[in-house]
This record gives sequence, structure tokens and C-alpha cells, in this order.
Amino acid sequence: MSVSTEWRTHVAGEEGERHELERAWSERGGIAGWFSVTTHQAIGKRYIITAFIFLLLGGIEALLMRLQLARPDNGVLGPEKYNQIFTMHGTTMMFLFAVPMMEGMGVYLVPLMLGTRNVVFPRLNAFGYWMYLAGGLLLYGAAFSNTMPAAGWFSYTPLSGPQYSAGKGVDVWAQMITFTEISAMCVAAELIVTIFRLRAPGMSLARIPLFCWSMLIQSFMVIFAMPAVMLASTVLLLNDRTIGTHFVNPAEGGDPLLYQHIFWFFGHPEVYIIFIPALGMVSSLIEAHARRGVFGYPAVVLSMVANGFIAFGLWVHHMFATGLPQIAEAYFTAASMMIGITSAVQIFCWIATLWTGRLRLSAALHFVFGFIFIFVLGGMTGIMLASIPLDLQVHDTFFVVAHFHYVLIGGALFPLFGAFHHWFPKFTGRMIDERIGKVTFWILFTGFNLTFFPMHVLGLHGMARRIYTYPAEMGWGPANLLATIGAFTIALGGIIFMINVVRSMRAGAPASEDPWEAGTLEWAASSPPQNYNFVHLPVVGARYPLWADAAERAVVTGMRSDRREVLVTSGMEAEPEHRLVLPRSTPWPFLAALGFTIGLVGSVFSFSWYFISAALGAIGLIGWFWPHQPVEIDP
Amino acid sequence: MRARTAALALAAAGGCGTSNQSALDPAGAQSQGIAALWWFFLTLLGAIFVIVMVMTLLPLLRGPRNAGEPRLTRVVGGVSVVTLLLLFGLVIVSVITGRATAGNTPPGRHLAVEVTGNQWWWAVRYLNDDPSRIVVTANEIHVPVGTPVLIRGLSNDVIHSFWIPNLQGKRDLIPSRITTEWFEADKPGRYRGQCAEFCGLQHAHMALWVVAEPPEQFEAWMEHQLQPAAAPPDALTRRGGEVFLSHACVLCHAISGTAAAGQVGPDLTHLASRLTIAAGTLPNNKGNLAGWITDPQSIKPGNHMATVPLEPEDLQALLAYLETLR
Amino acid sequence: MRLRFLSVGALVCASALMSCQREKMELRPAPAQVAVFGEAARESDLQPGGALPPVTNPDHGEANAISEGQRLFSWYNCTGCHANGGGAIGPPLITSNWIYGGEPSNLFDTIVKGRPNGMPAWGGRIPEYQIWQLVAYIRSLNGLEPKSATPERQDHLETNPETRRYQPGEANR
Amino acid sequence: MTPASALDVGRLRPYEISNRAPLWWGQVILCAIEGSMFCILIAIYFYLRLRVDVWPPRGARLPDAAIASWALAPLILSMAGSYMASEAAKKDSRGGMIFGLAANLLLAGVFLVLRYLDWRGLNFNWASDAHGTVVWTILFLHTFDVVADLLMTLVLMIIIASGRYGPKQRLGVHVDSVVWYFLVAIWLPLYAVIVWAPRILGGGQ
Repeated sequence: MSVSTEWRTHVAGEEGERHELERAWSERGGIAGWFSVTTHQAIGKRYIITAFIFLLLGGIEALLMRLQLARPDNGVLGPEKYNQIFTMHGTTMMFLFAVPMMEGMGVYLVPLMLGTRNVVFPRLNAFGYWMYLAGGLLLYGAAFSNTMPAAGWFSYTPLSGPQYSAGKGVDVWAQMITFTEISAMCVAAELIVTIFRLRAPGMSLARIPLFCWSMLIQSFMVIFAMPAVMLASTVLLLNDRTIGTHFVNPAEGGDPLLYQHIFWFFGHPEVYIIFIPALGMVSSLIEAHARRGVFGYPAVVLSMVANGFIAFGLWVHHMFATGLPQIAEAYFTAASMMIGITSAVQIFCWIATLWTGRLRLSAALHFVFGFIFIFVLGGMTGIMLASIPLDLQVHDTFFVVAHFHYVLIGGALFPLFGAFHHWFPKFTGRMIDERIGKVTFWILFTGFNLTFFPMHVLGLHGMARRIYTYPAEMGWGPANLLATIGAFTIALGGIIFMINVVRSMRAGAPASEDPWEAGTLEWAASSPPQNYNFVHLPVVGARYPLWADAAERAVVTGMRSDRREVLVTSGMEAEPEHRLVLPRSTPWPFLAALGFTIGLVGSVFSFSWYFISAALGAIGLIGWFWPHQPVEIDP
Repeated sequence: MRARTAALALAAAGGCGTSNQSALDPAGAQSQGIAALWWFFLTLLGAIFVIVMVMTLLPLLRGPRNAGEPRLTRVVGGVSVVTLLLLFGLVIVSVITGRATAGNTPPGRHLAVEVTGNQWWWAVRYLNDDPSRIVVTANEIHVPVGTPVLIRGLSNDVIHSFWIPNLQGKRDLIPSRITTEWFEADKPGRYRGQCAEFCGLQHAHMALWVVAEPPEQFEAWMEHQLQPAAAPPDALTRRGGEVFLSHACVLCHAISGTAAAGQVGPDLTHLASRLTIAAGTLPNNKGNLAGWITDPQSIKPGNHMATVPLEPEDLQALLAYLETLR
Repeated sequence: MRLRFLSVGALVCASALMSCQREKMELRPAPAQVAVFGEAARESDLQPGGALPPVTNPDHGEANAISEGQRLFSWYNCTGCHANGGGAIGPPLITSNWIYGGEPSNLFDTIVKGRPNGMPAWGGRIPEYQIWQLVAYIRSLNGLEPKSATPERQDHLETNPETRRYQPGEANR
Repeated sequence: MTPASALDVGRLRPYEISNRAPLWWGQVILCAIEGSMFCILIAIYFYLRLRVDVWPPRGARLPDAAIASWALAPLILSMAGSYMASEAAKKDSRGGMIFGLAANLLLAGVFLVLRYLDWRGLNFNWASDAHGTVVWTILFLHTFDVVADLLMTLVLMIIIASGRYGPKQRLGVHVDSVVWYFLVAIWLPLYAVIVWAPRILGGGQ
């Protein structure tokens, strides 16, 4: 009997409360019920599954590109298809996979880790998911009807402007950003408030799990970065294209570089928005599989916070080749290298943890080691890119392609795969096959390095990025062939992973509540968790409550279990303040999202649809906020 | 394709040096400085990477260490401070190299060349205070060895990026702006460059060659480029000239000394003296030229050269004429 | 069950969308369209009885063709006489009052054969597919092409008189 | 069996109408999102300003300083209505809430009329030039937000007036006031930028 079970069994009358909770938190069945779900586990799973499907789509696009580049003067894809596909690949991976996947993990895990029952704004949570799904369907719906953007994932003007990108592809791209950013901002707002206000009593700031810290920092970054990309894509680019504004038209006083500044003011933090949650996952994984708390918790938290701040001061290093004043260049070089410090401190803390911990060489820990290898290497090339003279040589070449795949795949995808193996028992109630998991790791690790390491060399030898073909005499053929073989190796790893997931979901060993004997609260809930997570909300007296003495544990009593109630605690010390009744499941978030979607899809064609969007959305919001009977809230 | 490879290899071998379009094979002071910086960064960061990896993997080989937290704190803190100092050093080295290799104008006497990016070719003008001594060419820049060359970058449509890795880092060519950079070739040779900023369909086929020559040879080239096109010597080439002027060619291309003054496509006055056609896409020979004129869209799909049907005799005459444009 | 329902639905949607080819992009013109007309050839070919048979523009509603036409409009120096559609030496092309008709076939004919008082005949010079692109672009200036295929502005000075109710350079109040 | 240590929260209130309510926090975060958007817009304004010598282009008529300045009066006063409504919400005074919200709506309406007059006087639009583009964008986005919030306020007032309201709706009134303070506060720098910046930093006039 694991210790965590005791947490839930020492209150009298528990069976009755459990029945009440089950009734209060149950979701309606049927199609209508499916559109009304607002529990964080369901929404989180939807995010994760949807984002995974987009990962597969983006992966297929990557394979197509690698096929085309496998040998010189290849004819698998023509220039227009190749340009469309690399645009779709970048866009899908950044906006439809990486960010939503991290949001999904946050939505699923944060309430569990904090010891509460749901996120604080469950309807907003559902609304955010539907907007994200609508954005993804818009992009791929347009793509399947032959309207694909082809201006790259950052759509530089004037190439993406009205004169050089005919058709609606770029408009669809720009409006898809709006959808996914609305979704990201919804999640950010609800996670910030959840982390500040719904923590279990006693979970002071210094006891917040590192993954929750990372989601908190990421959410703040979303709040300050995402408005920039909405301005860049929806206002600068889309309005220039659909109503003829002049933001980027130099003949009327605009400037194409303005778009770059605004885009990268978002675009650089975006990278950290993707990998800061991954850093949090790495911390969680190391804690559980090294069986000790992360060494230097305050240093790790402060490094992540510093990362978040510095990330907003680096955007110009994407624009060194545009020719800026030298003093600005020196500043941005220094700032870009400083991000190396904050990342290094975290790496050092993890290494110290690994040194002093009792390692369990699980599949998840394999991915952590893979992460450190790849991410540190990507960090080294990042330092090279911060140096302006080196950047001017390797900018926009395959060296950069290699670099950002090292930091993004290494920094986000490897931790994510580790996280899947680690939290799989919590998500599904069954253990994932560890042996196959390790095989998956080795195949992915080998395939990854095979694909992307040669690209460093290619870039230094002059292979510019985004070229659909290259002449044989450039001598780039062998390295490209190697990269293509590597890409298919990665695909093989992905297939094995999916087989493992399906097999383990069907026939894996049933998981206990805390199979890894980890210390954070998500492992105190059953596997998979009930909709209400905990029968009695825990009271926390330590950073790793499940590792603390049983004597220190306590639970919250006096909550109503016949309605969806959570406990609001103070922001700093997490002292109980008041109770909060969360709304029941409702289809209104879906309907509101549908209203906005109709209007926003129309706005790709005509500005006036914004007003229709607002009107339809307003109807949805009024329905959402209309008072339910009874309006009074009993104590 | 094989013929093309062989031809380019020949072209390269015929020159004084070969180019593999590499930042690690510097042929000028600027690229040399950058390459040195690269090797310095690579050595230092590579060593750090190896140390970090060894430290990471060590716990797998031996059991858990029971280091006290204070000691661990001292070690981690110390290593972090060392990292900070190292990065600070790298910033300084990098800024010093940046000052030495970049800068907007070269010191002293220099050759000024205006490069204008177009979808998907490079217009080149050698600037001169005397308008009659301005040389106009395309997709090929000849420079004298040992003289600084100032590149004045413009763009006619979207953002392009001028990049000759063997000589210097890249500089974007931005519509409505003038960007500059300069380099100095130390070794005679032919250096390939390529557009480095995604610029649309044929971004892949937007290359150019820099031919660095001894000064005398460069002067001779310059004088030759200043001449208008030679008059067609025989009946066939005369007919070719008429074909050129009576078809769509003349709408876009200029040949100085004739009525052709189109400004939309590359200047063809000395077409036959260039190494390549279609912005570095094909070696310049009669067969390739014939293929390019007949069906440009299958060679470089999406480019803006019109597909103009020509009678076979007209085509032969036109090719013969273009071959005279030395 | 639900999974099957969803995946079947997704497949149906995807295939429905795939059959809808919104935007055409043919980088290589069809061989039939690269012909160059002499004036006479055009006369005998399409105008047996003097009246023009209805000809539809193969590039009607094609965003990429309109964009290409826009490029050609300035490259072939149509702007020299017609400015950016407002007209100067030549008549304005943003008009409802076409001298020689505004149907695609009329415009095609005008470009191929030229017109008195200065409009040159382009038929012998430029291939048919480019003429159709020009026709599509000229018609887009008048809103005769679908809005979704017409760019709202170009990267040059604003030409739409509706957008600015003052003359640039006029003294401020 | 009672737990060794249980934290009984049964006596805590099941709702909260103050700045400690999570909804209030959420609303502040949405305001932060809007605020960073407007800050970047101001940055865009000055970026475009610095690209040219004369701003706005000669001939373009600036928003009328007198109307725009007078319009500030009802706008700032309307915050008092908001404040009254939010205080009344805390005390559960139905009349106070209705009065406050109505005052808010009325004064904001006056402000919108003045803005309409000012806006109508512009002799350029979003497609005239870069100045027109950025001024129209600022005006449009702010007006859009104002109108959206006023509609929300109107709906709230109808709900309160109907009497079918509870603590959630009272919290709504309280939180609505935050949005309104924000929209008023953010207008002050935007007003300074589009009305006064060109007059002070215009150049070449």
C-alpha cells in the first residue's frame, strides 16, 4: 500500500462524499455533452491529442521536404509545392503543435499538481480549445482546397504582402495565428490565476512544483508576446492585404522592417514559450527518477524567470543581416549570450541533482539525458549565432535550421516524449512499456542527430535555407541524403512510440496512484484521476508533499461536494480565503467559439466580417454569462 | 545534368581557384576574420560541451554521490561564474571581430558596386562619377584583388540577401532602403554566392558569381564591358538581331548599341562573356541558352521570363546573335 | 465508435475540400497558350463575320494570373500611357466607359490588334497567356474580377481616389 | 475516524466580491493583454513617425484638439459611475448598481458622440498613407473595445434591473468597472499620441 492512498482515507463519510462529487462533476453524454465538457482533464487531453495529430501532419510535411532534398536537382516537389510545404511545416509545428501541446500539458497537470479540482475558468478553457481547433481546421481546410500560404512561417513582408503573395493563402495564415493566439491567451490567463489562487492550502510560493512555475512564467510571456504577433499578422499583414492599409508599404510611409520588428518581438519569446514548460517537465522527470528534489530550486526558478525577461530583449538577433547600428548590435549580442547563463545554471542544477540522486534508468530518464545532450549542443550553436560576424555567415542557412531544431526538438520534443512516458500511467491508468520506450528513445536520438547534425556542416558550406533544390556540383548531396535517412529514422521512432501507446493503453499493467514514487500532488490522485481529482483537497506542508512524513499531511474538510467547488487561497502563502463555485458544463463556450470562427473565417475575405464575428461572438458570450437559476449561492 | 556539372567544373578549373561556396574557405580578410572566430568558438564551446556531457553521464557509471548541499552549491555557483566570465569574453571577442570585419564603408579608395535584387536575378552596376563609365551587368561581379569593394544593396521587389560566403557575411537587400557592406578579395578566383533570404518561388536559383582578378585583368574586363555590343558580323547574326528586336525579348532586355533598352530583365550587352545564365542556374553555352529561351518555365519554374515561341530558323539566328555578345 | 465517426467525418471533409481547387498556379503555360498572334492571324481566326464570338478568359478569377498581369502591366510599360489605371496619355482603364468594349474578348482584341491614336498592337510580340493575364488584371482594376482574387493595394503610391480626400502637399488647416 | 489534521473551510464564504475574486484577477490579465497591444501600437506609431520628416503628410487634417480634449471630460467622469456601481455591487444595492451603470453608459455615450464628430472630421482614411493607417487603427481598436465593453455593461444593467441576479452578477458589475477604468486610462496616452504628438513633434509644418 503506497503512502499516498492514506491521504484519502482518513476522513469519515468518504463514500457519500465521493458519490456526491461524482454526480456533481459528471459530464453529460452524447454529442451535445461532448461539446459541453469543461473539466480540465478532458480539455487537456483534447489539446494533447489534437496537437499530436498536428505533429504528425507537420512530420509528414518534413518527410516530403527531406525527400525532395535527398539528392541534387530532385523533382519530387516543385518550387511552389516545396514553398507551401515548408511554410505549412513551420506554421504547424510552431503554432498548432508546440504551443498548444505545452498548453495542453499545463491544463491537464497544473490543477492536479496544485491540489485543486479544475482550472479557475473552466469555460474559458473550453473556449480556448475550440478556438485552437478552429484555427487548425481553417489552415488545413484551406490547404486541402489548394489555398496554401507559401511565404514561410514568419511571412516577411513584402513577399507576403498584397503584391507578391497572390491569393488567400497568406490571409488564411494570418487569421489562423489569431485563432491560436486567442487560445494561448485564454490558457495563459486561466493558468496564471489558477497558479496564484487555487493552490492547496500551505503551498506557498517556495513549494510550487517546478512544472507549475514554468507554466506560470510561460503564461506571463504569452501575455506580453502574443499581442505582438496578433498585431503583426492580423493588423499589419492582413489589413494591408485586405483593406489596403500602409503599415509595410514604403511608398506611403510604411516599412517592411516594421513587420520584422513586431514579429520577432513575439517570435523570440515564442521559442521560450515553447521550451520553458519543457524545462519544467525536465525538472519533474529528474525529481521523480533521481528520487530527490531538484538541487537549487530557487536558482532554477529564478533562472526561468530571468529567461522570461531576457527573452524580450533579443528579438533583433533575428535581424542582424538587415544592417543595424553597431551599438545596437553589441547590445543584442551581449543580451543573446546572457540567455546562455540562465540556461546553464539550470543545466548545472540538474547535473548536480543527477549526481546526488538515486537514478532509476527509466525511459523518461533516457529522454532527459537525450534532452541535455541535444539542448546543450543547440545552446552552443545559439551562442555562435549571437555573435554578429558568425551570424552574418550562417544566418538563413542550414546551420540555423540545425540550431533551432536542436533547441526546439531537443529542448521541447525530447522532454515531451519523456513526459509522455512519465505521466502515461496518470493519463491512462496503465503503465507504458518501458522496454519499447527505451527503444523509441534510441531510435529517435539516433535519427535526430543523423538528420540535423549534418545540417551544421551544410550551412557552413553555403547551403541557404528554404531552397527547393540545389545543383550537384555544390557537393551537398551526401549530407542531405544522410539527413533524409535520419528523418525517416525519426519517423520510425514515432511509429514505434504510437504502437507502444496503443498497446499499453489496451494491455499495459494497471498503474497504481504513484508508480514512480514521485513527490508531487498529481500522484496523490487516482490513475487516471477522477473529474474532481481529489475527494478531499490536500493541505500541503512541504515542497514534495508525497515524500513528507505522513504526520504532516492534512486534508481540507467542509467543502460542499454536491456542486463544483474549489478553494481559493491567497497568492503568496496559500492561506484559505474563500470558496468558489465553478460553473457546470455548458455548450456556450463552443457556441461562442463557433460564432467568432464564422466571422473570423469570413474576415479572410472581407473586413466587414469582423463585425459579424463580433455580433455572433457577443451572442455566444451573453448566453455564456446569462444568470442560471438559482442565482443565489448558498453557503 | 551531367553535362552541366562537367561544364561548371571546367569553368571552375579554368579559373584561378575553385569555389565551394563555403564560409570555411575564406578568400578575403573579412571572411578570414570570421572563419578564425568560428574556429575559436568551435574549439572553446566544443570543449565545454564535452566537459558538460562527461559530467552528465558520470552519474550513470558510478553510484550516487553524497556531496553535502553547501559544497554542491559552491561548485554549481563557481561553475556558473566561470560560464558568465567565458560568455563575457566571447562577447568581447565577437564585438572586436565584428568591428574589424564589418563597418559600413571601407577605408580609403574602393570600388563601389550597386547590387539590386530582383525576383530572381541580380542587377549589377559599377558606380562611377562619370556616367559614361558606369558598367551594367547581371549575376556576375568582377572585382580586382586587393581593392576593397563596397556593395550598395537595393531591391526592386521583395527582400533578398546578398551573400558570398568565401568573402563576407550576408547583407539583406530591402526595398526602400540602401544597405551596404564591403569586402576585399585576397586571392584571385571565382566565388559563388546565393540569395540567402527567402524571396519566393525561385529563391533556390538566385545565385551569382564573384570573379576576383588581378587588377590589370579587371581593368581590361571593365574597359571591355564599357563597349557597346559589337555589330552583328554576318547575315545570320543580323537576322538574329532583328528577331531579338521584333519579339518580346526587347521589351525586357537591354543591349547597348541597339534599340533594345528594356530595364526589366538582365542587361545582355555582354551576355556571351558571362559564366552562367538564368542567375547561376545553367552554365553559359549555346545548348543551354537554346533550352532557356525555348522553355524557361521548365528550367526555372515560376521565373518571369516569357515563353516566346520562335520558328526554328529564328531561334538559330537569335542564338548565333547572342553568341556574338562577347 | 465516436472515434470512427470522427475519422470518417474528417475524411469526408478532407476529400470534399480537395476537390475544390480554389487557387490555380500553373508555372508552365499550356502549349496552346504560348502562341503569338500576328494581327492578320487573329482577324481570320476569331472574327469570321466581324462579330467576336464570346471568349472566356481562362484566367478569370485566378489570383496568380492577376498578380502576374499586374507585373506585366508595368513591365510592358502600359503604365507609360495608362498610368496605374487612371489614364494619362492613354484613356483611363478604371472606367465603365470602354471605348472598345470591356468584355474579356474586347480587351484581348484591343491588346492584340492595337487601336488608332496610339495603342500599339501587341499581338506579334507577347504570347497569348500573358495577354489573358493582362486582361484579368485590367478587369480587376474595375472590380470585374472576384474580390478574393484581387489585391487590395500595391507596394506603390496610393492610387484609389476614394481613400484620401485631400491633395498631398496641400497646406494643413 | 477524524483525520489527525483537517482544515475545515466550511465557514468560508462561497463567493467573494472584491479584488480578491479570481475573476477580478483574470480580468486584470485580459487588460494586461490589451494594454501590451496598445503599447506596441504606440511603438508602431513612433516608428512610422521617425521614418519621415513631415508628420502627418501635408494636407492631412489632424483630429480636432478641442473636441478630443473636451471628450475627455465625460469619459473621465464616467469612471465615477463605474465606481459607484462597483461599490453598490459590494453592498448589494440594486438601485446603486443601476444608477452607476446608467451614469457610466450615459457619459460614455456622450464621449462616443464627441468621438464620432472628431472622427468624421478627418480627411483621410486607413488607406491614405502610413499616418492614416496608424491613426485609424488606434481609433478603431479603442472604439471597438469601448463599444464592446459598453454592450457588456448594458447587458449587465438589464440583468440587474430584471432582478434576477446573484453574487456572480454582482461580481460581474465589480469586474466590469475594472475594464472601464482600463479603457479610460489607456485612452489618455493614445489621445496624447494621436492628438498632441504630431502637433509637438510634427516637423515641417
